[in-house]
Amino acid sequence: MINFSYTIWILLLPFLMFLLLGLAGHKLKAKLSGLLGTFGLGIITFLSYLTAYKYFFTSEKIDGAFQKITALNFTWLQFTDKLHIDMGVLLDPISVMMLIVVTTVSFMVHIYSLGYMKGEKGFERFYSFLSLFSFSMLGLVLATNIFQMYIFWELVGVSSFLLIGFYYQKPSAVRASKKAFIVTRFADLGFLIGILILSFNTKTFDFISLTNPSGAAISQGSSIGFLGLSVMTWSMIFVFLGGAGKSAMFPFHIWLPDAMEGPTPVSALIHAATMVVAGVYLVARMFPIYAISAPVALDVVAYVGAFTSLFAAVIACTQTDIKRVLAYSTMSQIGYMMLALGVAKYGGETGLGYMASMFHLFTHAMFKALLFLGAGAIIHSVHSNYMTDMGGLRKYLPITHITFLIACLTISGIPPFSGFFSKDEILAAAFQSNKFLFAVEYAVAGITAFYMFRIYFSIFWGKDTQYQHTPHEAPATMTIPLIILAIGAAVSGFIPFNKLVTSDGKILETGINLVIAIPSVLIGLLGIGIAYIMYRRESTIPDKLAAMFKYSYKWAYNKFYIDELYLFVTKKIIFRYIAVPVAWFDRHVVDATMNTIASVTQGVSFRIRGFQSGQLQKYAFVFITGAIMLAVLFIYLWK
Amino acid sequence: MAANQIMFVLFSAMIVIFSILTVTSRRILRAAVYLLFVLVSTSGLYFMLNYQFLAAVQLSLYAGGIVVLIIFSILLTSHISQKFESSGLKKNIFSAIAALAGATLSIITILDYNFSATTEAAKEVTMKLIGSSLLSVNYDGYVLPFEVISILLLAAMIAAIVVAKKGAPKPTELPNINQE
Amino acid sequence: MNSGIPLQYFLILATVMFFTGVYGFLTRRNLITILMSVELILNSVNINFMAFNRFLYPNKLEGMFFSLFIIAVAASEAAVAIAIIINIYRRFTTINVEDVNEMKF
Amino acid sequence: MDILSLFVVIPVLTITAILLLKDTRQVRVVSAFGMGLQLLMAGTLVFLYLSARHAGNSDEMLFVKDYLWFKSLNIHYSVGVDGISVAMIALTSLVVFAGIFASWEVEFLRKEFFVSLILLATGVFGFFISIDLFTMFLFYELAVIPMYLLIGIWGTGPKEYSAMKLTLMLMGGSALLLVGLLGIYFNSSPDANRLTFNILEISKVVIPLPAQRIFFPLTFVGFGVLGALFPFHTWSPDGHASAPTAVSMLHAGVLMKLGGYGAFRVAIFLMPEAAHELSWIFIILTSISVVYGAFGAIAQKDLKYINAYSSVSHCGLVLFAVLMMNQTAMNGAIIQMISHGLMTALFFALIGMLYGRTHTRIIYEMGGLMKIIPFLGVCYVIAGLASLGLPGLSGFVAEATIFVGAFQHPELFYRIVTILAVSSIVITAVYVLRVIAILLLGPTTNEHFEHLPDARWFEKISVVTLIGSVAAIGLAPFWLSSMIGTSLHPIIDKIIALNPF
Amino acid sequence: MSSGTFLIMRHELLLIAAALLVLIAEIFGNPEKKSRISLFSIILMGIITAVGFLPSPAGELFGGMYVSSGTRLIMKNILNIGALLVFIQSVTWLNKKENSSKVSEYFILLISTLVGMNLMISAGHFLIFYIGIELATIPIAALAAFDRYKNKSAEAGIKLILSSALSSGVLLYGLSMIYGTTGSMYFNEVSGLFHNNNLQILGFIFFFAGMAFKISIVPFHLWTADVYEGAPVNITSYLSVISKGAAVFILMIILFTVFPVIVATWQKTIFVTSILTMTIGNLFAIRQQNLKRFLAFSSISQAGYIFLGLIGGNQLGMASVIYYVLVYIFSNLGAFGVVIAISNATGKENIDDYNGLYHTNPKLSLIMTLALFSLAGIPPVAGFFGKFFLFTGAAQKGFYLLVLIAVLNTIISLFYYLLVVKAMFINKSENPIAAFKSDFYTRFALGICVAGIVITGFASIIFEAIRNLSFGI
Repeated sequence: MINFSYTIWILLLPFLMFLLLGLAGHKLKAKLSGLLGTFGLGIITFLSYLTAYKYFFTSEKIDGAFQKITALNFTWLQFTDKLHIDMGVLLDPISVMMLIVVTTVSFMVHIYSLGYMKGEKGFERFYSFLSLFSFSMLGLVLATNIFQMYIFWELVGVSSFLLIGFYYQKPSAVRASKKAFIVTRFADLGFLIGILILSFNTKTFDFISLTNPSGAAISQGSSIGFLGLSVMTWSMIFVFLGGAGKSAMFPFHIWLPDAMEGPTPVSALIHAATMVVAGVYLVARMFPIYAISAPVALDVVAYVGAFTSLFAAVIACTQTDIKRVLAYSTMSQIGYMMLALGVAKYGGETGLGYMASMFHLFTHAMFKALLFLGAGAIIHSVHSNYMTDMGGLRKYLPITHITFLIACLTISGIPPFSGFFSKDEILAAAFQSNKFLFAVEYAVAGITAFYMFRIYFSIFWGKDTQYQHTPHEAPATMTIPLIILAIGAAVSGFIPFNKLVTSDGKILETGINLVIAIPSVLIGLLGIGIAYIMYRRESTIPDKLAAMFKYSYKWAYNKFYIDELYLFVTKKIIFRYIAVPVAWFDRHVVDATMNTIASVTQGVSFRIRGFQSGQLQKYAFVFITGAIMLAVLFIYLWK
Repeated sequence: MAANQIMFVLFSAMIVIFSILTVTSRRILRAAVYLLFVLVSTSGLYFMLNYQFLAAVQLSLYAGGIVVLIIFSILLTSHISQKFESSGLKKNIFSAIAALAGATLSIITILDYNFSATTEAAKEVTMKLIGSSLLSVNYDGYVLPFEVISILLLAAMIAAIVVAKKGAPKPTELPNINQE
Repeated sequence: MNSGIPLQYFLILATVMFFTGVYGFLTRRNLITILMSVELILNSVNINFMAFNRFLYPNKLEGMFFSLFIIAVAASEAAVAIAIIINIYRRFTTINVEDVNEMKF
Repeated sequence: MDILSLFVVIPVLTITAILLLKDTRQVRVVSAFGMGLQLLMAGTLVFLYLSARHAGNSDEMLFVKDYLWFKSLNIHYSVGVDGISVAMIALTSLVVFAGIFASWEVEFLRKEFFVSLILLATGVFGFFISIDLFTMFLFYELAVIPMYLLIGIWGTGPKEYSAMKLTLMLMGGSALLLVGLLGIYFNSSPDANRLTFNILEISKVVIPLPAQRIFFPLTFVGFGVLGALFPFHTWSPDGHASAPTAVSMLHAGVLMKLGGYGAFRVAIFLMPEAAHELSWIFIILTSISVVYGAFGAIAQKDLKYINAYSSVSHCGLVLFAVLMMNQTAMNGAIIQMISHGLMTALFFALIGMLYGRTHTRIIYEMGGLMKIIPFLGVCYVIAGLASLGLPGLSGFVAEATIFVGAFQHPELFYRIVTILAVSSIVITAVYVLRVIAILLLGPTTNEHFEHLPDARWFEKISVVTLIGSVAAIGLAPFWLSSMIGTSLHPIIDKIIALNPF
Repeated sequence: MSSGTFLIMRHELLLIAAALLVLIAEIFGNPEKKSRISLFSIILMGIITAVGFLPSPAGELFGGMYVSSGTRLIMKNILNIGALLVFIQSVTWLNKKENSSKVSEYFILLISTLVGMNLMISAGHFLIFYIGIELATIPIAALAAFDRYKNKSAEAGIKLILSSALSSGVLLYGLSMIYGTTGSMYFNEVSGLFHNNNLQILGFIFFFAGMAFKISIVPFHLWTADVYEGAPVNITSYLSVISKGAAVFILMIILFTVFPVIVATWQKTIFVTSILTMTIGNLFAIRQQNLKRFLAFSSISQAGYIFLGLIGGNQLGMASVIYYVLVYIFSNLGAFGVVIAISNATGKENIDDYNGLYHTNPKLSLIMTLALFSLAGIPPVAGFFGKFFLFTGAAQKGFYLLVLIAVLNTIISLFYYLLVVKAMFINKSENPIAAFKSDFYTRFALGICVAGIVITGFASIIFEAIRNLSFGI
């Protein structure tokens, strides 16, 4: 048995870093805190790679399958004998894979930010938040039980909130951060309810016992029905709600585009590569339960994923803010991953989707982080987010241009870049189980290629825009991460995921399925071609098209008015028709009742003052009648 | 009708009529005189019941003392011939109802009760008996109330003097501290 | 000497007198007449005591003594009351009870 | 002198010392010293308690001292603590300590202020150490009354109205409570000569069910008024809004906990059958409290009102959990009391400090304060995050325990209601973030605020004490949870023994 | 008269002696130095109070007309303490010029009322009871009219004496019925001959009405406020604590010893009247501005609470009533003491006048607060214990509903007590009562009251002692 207990440092280091930078950061020099943070993360990255190496290549396999290893675990909060929140480190293929993703991207972003955020007010705050995020995300990934995951899930949410709202004096950033937090919080409510239902039936939080396909927990509750579905299905649907919130699945997607108000490195790290895939990770983590006990819930996952990927892709075609385009693209890609999970089954050949999803998660992290960082470099030099303000940048930003192009090709699924491999697996998996979903995803692949190259051409080619300040290539701290990530995006397709990350831990034999691969490449090329025609040079085609499909364009441009719907629900219904009336009710009914008791008392007091008339004879009258009435009462009426 | 019955009817009629006149007469001095008649008739009843001592006390103390006191005070505070206006009708009616209700209640309850006639021999109420009872410290002796009533009378005297006495200085104005 | 007259007659007589007094107390405006009504009330009580004593418990003199002391108390009460009434007359220059109501509510 | 009685004696001595002082400037130093000592004592008590438990002392109550007081009624002055009371005592000392520093700059009638404040604390300490219903009730009322003066004299806004309303409603609660306690007393033993007010002894007998049915609601509502049970919570917003800072802190932080603690220690512990039978009514009321309080908070404009309604919601959760009558939920209830006590005290302290600077509590009149007063701003955010149940801060520990516990209830109705209550976490997030966004973030709206000073040293002491505690519980809840959990065993055993459900 | 008789009757005899001594001092004393009479009376009263606590044999005298027992002794002692306090509180007022000619009369009358009360408590026969009650009332009426230059004082006197005459009439009428149906006026004989028949109940109700008048129980209370307001403050305080306490004591003794047979009836009577009393008293108190009137209504509602101790007819109830009267004496005299002090210094008696009092006269305000809290039953002062025991007494017999109504009523009472506290502490005043220093007597009396308010509660020995002497039906 290999000793993994050092993995505790993977969690502790960033936390300590957060405390250090958070409490004492303002006393340090800004640059020093940045370097400290980066250095800390470097160590963590190293530890993670070490762990990955040890886990995949030296750890013992049983029955040809990777084992889930609880590196360490201690009870954090005891609820009952069986239910207790533990804090620990669980190593299995997906967590180790995620470890790599998170630390790599995070490390890149740390380095990148040294340049990007230079001179910003609150530099050390930024790094402390980044540390907090790294801590939370790693904790989430390594969680040994669902409640630990929930805890870090919340922490991730709050670090996302803090980072989106980093420019806290900018009203739009404040709004966006609030929105992100509340929407995800609402989804987390589902997660929590799911946990409650799940734990009530299974009496455990522990992942290993929960997801053991032959264990006792997994079959609990699937026989108890509630409103037509089994309790297990309900709990899994609720859990998925949480995942959907974090991963910006429809209808919880609205926060993600707004979240682009945060600094671009943050978008790259949190809102592209790591946190937003937490939902996918969650479903993957619980996958045996989904697959074995709650297939209906899994179908929900698949359809939501598919719908979101299409929906987001369509919107992406119309947006002009490059970060927003990338955000919708992220949603769309995550939809892919969800779909892949949704169409998978547990174990063997049918588990292809699972592997594909994880594979895509990995590659997506690389190329999407690259895209965002690239976008960051562009914005850094142009000082605008809008591609209408850009054009012909290839001359000014050569490195950025090349890396961005690689990323675009990757996401469009052009071989030999990594996107091709992972997307191909997903399409294959969809094809295997559900032709309809396959068709949707196939179309989305084309749209994706189109909108990615739409921005690529608009930025780097297209019209020659006159810039007030001549754009210049970013400093080395920014370009080096770009190059590293570009390499990652280009080559990570060759990682043998089928041998490493599968639904049951065993090796899955796969190959390139030409029947699917060729058409998918073709449709990708088609998309690129259309984009080339429309955006390579200044062209009127887009406007004409937009005019032709006026209404659908308008709908898509306005993101199908989902935001407005939310605004309506929150502002109008919740605030104006629930909260305000509740507050009114409280003051004017409940409180008024209490006040009425008081005023009635006073009123009665005033009314009966006539008894005390000052007239001796009236007093005597009351005396006599009182005596008589008492006598009558006790002699005749109430003896 | 036996003599005692006639006497009873006579006395009780006088009592009732003069009582009512006492409380309704609009001339105050007359009312006082009617009260005197009531008290005298009552002492007649006591005679009838063979309580000569008490009848005498009634005549001397009540009729002789209290009524005289009342008449004095009337003379001090009112004009003899003054007719005071009758009180409000509403007040009269309500008071009458209350009094009638009370009387009805009491009478019904009294008549409802079965008084068992005594079998004990009546004690002869002689002055000696009264005297010895009044000075007895034993059971059925009344020396204690007798003594206490003297204190009461003393206290009442002082009380009356305190209230009626003239000549105390008028209260001085309080110094207004606030202005100091 | 009381043969042939039921006890109840005395009691009814006393009751009537009592409530006549009460009526007077409730209606008369002059403080002195109110005092007179009080005397009626006390007198009626005396009749009760005497009648009970004579008819039911003639072997003791409790009722009679009670009446005796009631008369004494009534006298002292009347004395103080009249003193106060005179004082009222000095202060208010009237002894109409309805005018003596500086304090109320 | 036993250690527990010291908790009453020290405040009384402090009061005496303050009264004897000539120089009013020394008053606060003496208060701080006295309450600091009290805090040390609380620390010592925790230590002694844990070491006694560690040494294997498994009595239900530790450090029990019993003095016969009124022999004929078998009234004792009797004190004792279990883990729950120890935790509550620690909470109280913390909040009082922080409260002293939060009121460092009270100028008007300073001596009287600190005397009343410490008197209030005395009542609370006395309440928590008592195991005799009579003394418990005595201290309970003792704690309520200084409130009137504290709000009435040093408050703001419609202070007289609020003070009166608060006092009367709380006394109304204690009126019901008194009847309940008498009912318990006269059913505390089948033998009329052996009636007792001692909680431990009463818990050994079964109070007849018909009596329980009458006295449980009385007792529960009686305590519930103080615990802001809907619809008897309306004293809370007005009272908190008008009260001076330290008083709001103490009141929301500690005094409201008396309600939850009493409901649990007296109403449910002594009358579990009726509690079980009638819990559904109160569960409905408390869930209304939880959700309704949260919604009420959304629509408020005044910081203190927001916090008051949020207190309604959070304290509703305490009663809610207590009524679930299982170990986990009750454990959660206690943790929630402590957690809410700390964070709401923190909130009120911060609100007081903000008010002291901006002279307004209307959120729309402020804005962008984070830039100007970052220390207070950050603390406010932390308090907000604690309030919305962020893991790593105490609120989460409490809420998680409550929800998991409540969801273990075997009856479906209770679980569905639990889900309803759980949903309050979202509403909480909404109002917390709304306030943070309007108040702290965004551009500065009022140029008068540009030069506001950040926290001063005594304010920092106050705030840091509380934040430290909130974080300590949030990061390492196991010791607290287990300390409470062990103490719950006898109670749970009694409930289970009597209600084999 | 043997020495044993003297011992048994020493309260009454000493008081009579004291009254005579004061009278002699008045007659033979130096007319220029009349104010010494106050001190002389206080010393006499102090001695009597002290002597009262000496152990004494229980026993019956005069063939059962006079009864002495531990309970009755402690009742008398309590009344003596209260009277002593009233005496001390009166000095400042009596030293004023307009009263200087009547000092000895004042004390003689007060002492004679005390004799009446003591006799009434020791009564074993309704005649003694009746004379005692009259002796306790008639001089008070004169004292109420003591301020001869004030209309209100005279009005108070006439209202008191006439209403009390009516109530005595009703009471006597009831007694006559009891006599007619039992043939005796001795307590111990009556109780044996009592049956649950209508005439006796009627008699009882009339008797009860007469007693309720003295205790100011609704609906027989209407005289209270006017008399309290009009009478000199010292007399008001005397009326509100001593007279009321004595009446409560004797009513309790009579209910327990004479009427145990109709316990169900009088429990119902008390149930109804105590609810009425508490509620009406409180409702009226809310609106009052004049402090004396305010305290009058407060004392009415207090009487309602006291009835809760009576209703059970149990030992605990009796003990709690006696105890409560003791506490009530301290509390109410504390409150009145402050009113008297301020009234003497400034003549102000309205709640509004007390605005901002704390800033000028903090000690008086604190004493007032303490006294009011004690009246309201707020811990840790004695009133809390008193009320608690009263309620316990009622609850012991299962009158939970009544207890609930009573405690809810205490909230109303708390409201108006707090109004006064508010005036003193919170309200601002343009023209507050200026700071002044009271003389020794006032401070001494207030000191005793405060000590009583604080100690009586905590010192359980007091309650236990009373409890041991009490008895139930």
